[in-house]
Amino acid sequence: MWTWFHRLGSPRWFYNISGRWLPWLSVAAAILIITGTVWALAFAPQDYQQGNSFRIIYIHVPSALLAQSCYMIMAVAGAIGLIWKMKLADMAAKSCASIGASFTLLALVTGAVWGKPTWGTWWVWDARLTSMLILFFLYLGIVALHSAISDRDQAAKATAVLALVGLVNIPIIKYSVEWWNTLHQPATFTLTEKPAMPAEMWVPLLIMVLGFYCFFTVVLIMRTRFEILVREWRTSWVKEILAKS
Amino acid sequence: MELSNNNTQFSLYGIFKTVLVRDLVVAFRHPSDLVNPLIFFMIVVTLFPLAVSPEKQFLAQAAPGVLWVAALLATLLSLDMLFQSDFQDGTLEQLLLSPQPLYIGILAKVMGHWLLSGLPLTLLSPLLAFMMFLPSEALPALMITLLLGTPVLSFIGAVGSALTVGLRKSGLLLSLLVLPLYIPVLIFSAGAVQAATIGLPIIGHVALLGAMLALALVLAPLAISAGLRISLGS
Amino acid sequence: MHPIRKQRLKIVLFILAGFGLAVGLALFALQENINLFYSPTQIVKGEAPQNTLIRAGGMVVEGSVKRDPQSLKVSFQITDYAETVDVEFDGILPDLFREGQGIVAQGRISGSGDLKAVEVLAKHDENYMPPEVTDALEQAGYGKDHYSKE
Amino acid sequence: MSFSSFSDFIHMGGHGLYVWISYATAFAVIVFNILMPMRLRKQFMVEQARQQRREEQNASHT
Amino acid sequence: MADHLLQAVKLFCERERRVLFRDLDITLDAGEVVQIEGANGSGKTTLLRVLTGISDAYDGEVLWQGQSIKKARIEYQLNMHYLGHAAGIKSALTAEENLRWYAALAGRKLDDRLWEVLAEVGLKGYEDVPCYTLSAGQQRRVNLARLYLLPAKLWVLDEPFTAIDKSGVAAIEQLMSQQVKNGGSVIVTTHQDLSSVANVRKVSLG
Repeated sequence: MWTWFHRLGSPRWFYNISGRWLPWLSVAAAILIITGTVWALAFAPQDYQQGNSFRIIYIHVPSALLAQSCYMIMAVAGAIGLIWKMKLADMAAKSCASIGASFTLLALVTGAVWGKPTWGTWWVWDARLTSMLILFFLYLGIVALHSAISDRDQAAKATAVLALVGLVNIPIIKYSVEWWNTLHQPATFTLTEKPAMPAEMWVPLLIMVLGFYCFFTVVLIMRTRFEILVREWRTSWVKEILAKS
Repeated sequence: MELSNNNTQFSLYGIFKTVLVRDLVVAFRHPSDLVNPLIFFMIVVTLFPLAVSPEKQFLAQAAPGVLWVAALLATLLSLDMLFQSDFQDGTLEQLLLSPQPLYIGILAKVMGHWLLSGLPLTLLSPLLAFMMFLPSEALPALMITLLLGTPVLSFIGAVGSALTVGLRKSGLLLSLLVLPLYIPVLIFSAGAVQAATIGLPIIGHVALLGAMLALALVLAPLAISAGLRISLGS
Repeated sequence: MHPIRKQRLKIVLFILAGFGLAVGLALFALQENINLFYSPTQIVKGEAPQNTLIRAGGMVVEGSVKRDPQSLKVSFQITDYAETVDVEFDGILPDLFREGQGIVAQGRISGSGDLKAVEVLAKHDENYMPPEVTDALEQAGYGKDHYSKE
Repeated sequence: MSFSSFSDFIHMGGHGLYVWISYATAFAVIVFNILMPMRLRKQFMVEQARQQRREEQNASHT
Repeated sequence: MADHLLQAVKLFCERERRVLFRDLDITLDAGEVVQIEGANGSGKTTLLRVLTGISDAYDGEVLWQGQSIKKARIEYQLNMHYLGHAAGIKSALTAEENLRWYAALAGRKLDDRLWEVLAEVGLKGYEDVPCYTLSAGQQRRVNLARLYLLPAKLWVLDEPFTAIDKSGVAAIEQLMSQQVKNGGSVIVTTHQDLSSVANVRKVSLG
C-alpha cells in the first residue's frame, strides 16, 4: 500500500504512466462529449414547460458538478501536499485551480443564459447561481494568490491552506445562501428541479457528465505533466525529454 | 555561566497574556491606528444617505445591511495592523521561533485585533444606527451580532493576512481572498438585525453566529499558524 | 507529565471543546426554524410559537374570503389540504391576492389558534409555488400536479 | 430526432439564441482548456532552450 | 559517535530556478564559531533561515544534537537565539519592555541584571524611551542585550555588525568570545574578520 502511495508520489513514474493513459482518456472524452452533445441537441425531447431552452441543462449541470468536485479535489490534493510533502499533489492542486475556475464560469454563463427564457431576466439571485458565483470568487482568490507568490513551493502551500479553509466554508456558505434565498424569494422557481426525469432526458445528461469528467481528467493530466517538467527540469530524466522535443 | 535552560516556565495563560498585552500597549502608543477604522466606518455609513436617499423610511430599511457591510469593510481594512508591522520589524519571526506554542500566541494576537477593531465598532454602532434610523427594537440585535460576528471576521481575516504577509500590494489581494469567506457571517448577522426590526426572535441567528465563532476560534489559529510558517519560510 | 505534552493536551482539549460547542449551537439553531415558516398542519398541531411573529404559507381556500364592508378588515382561510387555519388581516391586500392562490402571511398566532396577520404576500405567477409551500403540500400528501389542476 | 427540419433545429422553437450561446460557451471553455496547457508548454520550451544556451555559454567561458 | 551540537546534512536549496547551495554539509560543536561567507545573493540569509528552522523549503536535514530539528523543535528553540536582518524590536516599546517580551516568550524571568546589561551594550540612559527614538545601531544593541540576558547554547547571527560603530563591533566580538568561553556556539554571517574571537571556522557559499 505505502510503496504504491510513494510510487504515485514520484513525478517520474506518474509522467510515464500518464503518458500511456492520456490518448485513451482523450478518445473516451471526445466520444462521450460528442455523443452527448448530438443526443442532447437533436434527439432528447424538449421540456413541456421550458421547451428547447431545457437543452442547456446538458451543459449547465455537468459544468456545475465539475466545478464543485474540482474544488474538492484541489483542496484534498493540497492537503496531501501539505501533510505528506508530496510534490505531485501540489502540482495537481495547482492545475485544478484554473480548470475549476473556467468551468465555474461556464456554469454561471449557462445559468444566466438559461435564466433569460425561463425567468425572463439574465440574472436572478437564485440560491444555486449565487453560491456558484461565490465559488467562482473562491477560485479567483486561489488563482490570484498563486500568481502573487513567486516561489513555487510557497505558492503551492499557501494556496493549499486557502483551499482547505474554503472547503470548510463551502457548506456554511451554501447553507447561508440557501437560507437567505428562501427568506427573500419564497417564489423562486429553480432551474433544474424536476421531480422525475424520463430516461430519454437523463441518459444523455449522464453521458455528458461522464464526458465532462473524462475531459477534466485529460486536462488535469496534461497540466500536471507540464508542471512536472517545469519543476523537475533539473533532473536528468526531464532534461532527456526536453532534449528530445 | 549556565547555558542550558531547565528553568523555563510553560504557562499557556502566561504566553497568551504576554502577547495580548504587548499588542495592546503598542496599539495604544499609536492611537491614530485605533481610531482610523472607526472613522472609516462612520464615513462609509454616511455615504449611503448621500448616494441613495436620506429618506427616513428607506434608511431604516437599508440600515441593517449598510451598517453590517460598513463594519465588515472596516474590519477588513484594519487587518493590516495584525501581522504586517510585526513582519517588518522582525518580531513575527521571533514569535515563530519561541518555544511556546504558536497556537496560543496567535489566539492572543487575533483577540487583540478584535479588542482594537471589532469591539470599538460595536460600541460605536448605536450612534450610527441612530443616524440611519434603525428601529430601536433592533439595536440590541445589531450589537449582539456585531459582538459575535466581528471576532469571526477577525479570525477569518487573519488567515488571509497570514497568507499574504510579506507580499507586495497585499491589501487588495487580501480582500479578494477574504471577502467571499465573510459572506455567511454577513448573511446571518444582517438577517438577524432585519428580523429584529419587525419583531421576530433572533435566537436562532445568534446561535448560528455563536457556532461560527466557536468554529473559527478553534480552527482558524491552526490555519493562521500554517500560513505564517509558509509566508515566512521562503 | 512533561509540561510541553501537557500544554499540547490542553490545546487539543480546547479545540475539541470549541468543536463540540459549535456543533451544539448549530443543532440548536437548526431546530429553531430560523425562517419561522409554518404550515397550517404545524400551526394546528400547536408547533408554532404564540405571540411571536411567524410566517405561515398555504393556499387560500375557495369561498373563504370575507371582507368587512366598513373597514379594511378581511378574514380568510389558508390550507395545505390537510389542515386549515383562519387568518385575519387589517390592511390592503396585494393585487394578486386571489382565492385558490398560494400566499405567505406574516403575523401572530392568537389564543384561539388563528393567525392575526400583519402582512400578506402573494405570488406573481400562479404556476410558481413558494418552495416552502410545495414542501408543506407534499408532506401533507399533495403533489405538484394536484394543486396545479385545482 | 425531435426536429423536422434543419432550420427548426437552428431555431429551437424560439430558444435557439440561448441554446446556441450556451453550447458555444461550452465549446470555448473546452478549447481554452486544451490550448492553454499547450501554449504554456511551448513558452516553457522556448525559455528552457534560452536557459540551455546561457548555461552552455557560461560553461565555454570558464 | 558523539552527536554534533548542530549538523546540516546534504542541504539543497533552490530559489527562483537558481540553486543556492547543494550537498552542503556543516557541523558545529560546542565552543565553536562558524562564519559563513559569500557574495551578496549567495544565500547566506536563506541558509540561516534553514538552519534555524524558520524555512522548511529545502532538501536534506538539519540535526540538533543528533535529532532532526523538525522533531526536536521545542528543544532546539529553547536553546537557540536568532538575530535576523530586521532588528526584532517593536519601536513603540522601550528597550526594557522589548526585553521583557522576549524573556516571557522564552518562558523565563528577567533577573535584576537588566539595567546593568543595557548599560553594558551602551544604552545607559535609554532604557525607558521608546525605541523609535533610538538609532538603527542602538536598536540592534537592544537585541544584543538579549544574548546577555537569556543565555542559550547557540546563537545564529545574521550580519550583526550592520549599522554598528567601531566600539560596538568590538563589544560584539567580545560577546562572542565570552559565549565560546562558556562552551556556547555561534553561527554568524559577516564580511568582517573575527580576529579577536577564538575557534572560528569559515564556510563559504556560492
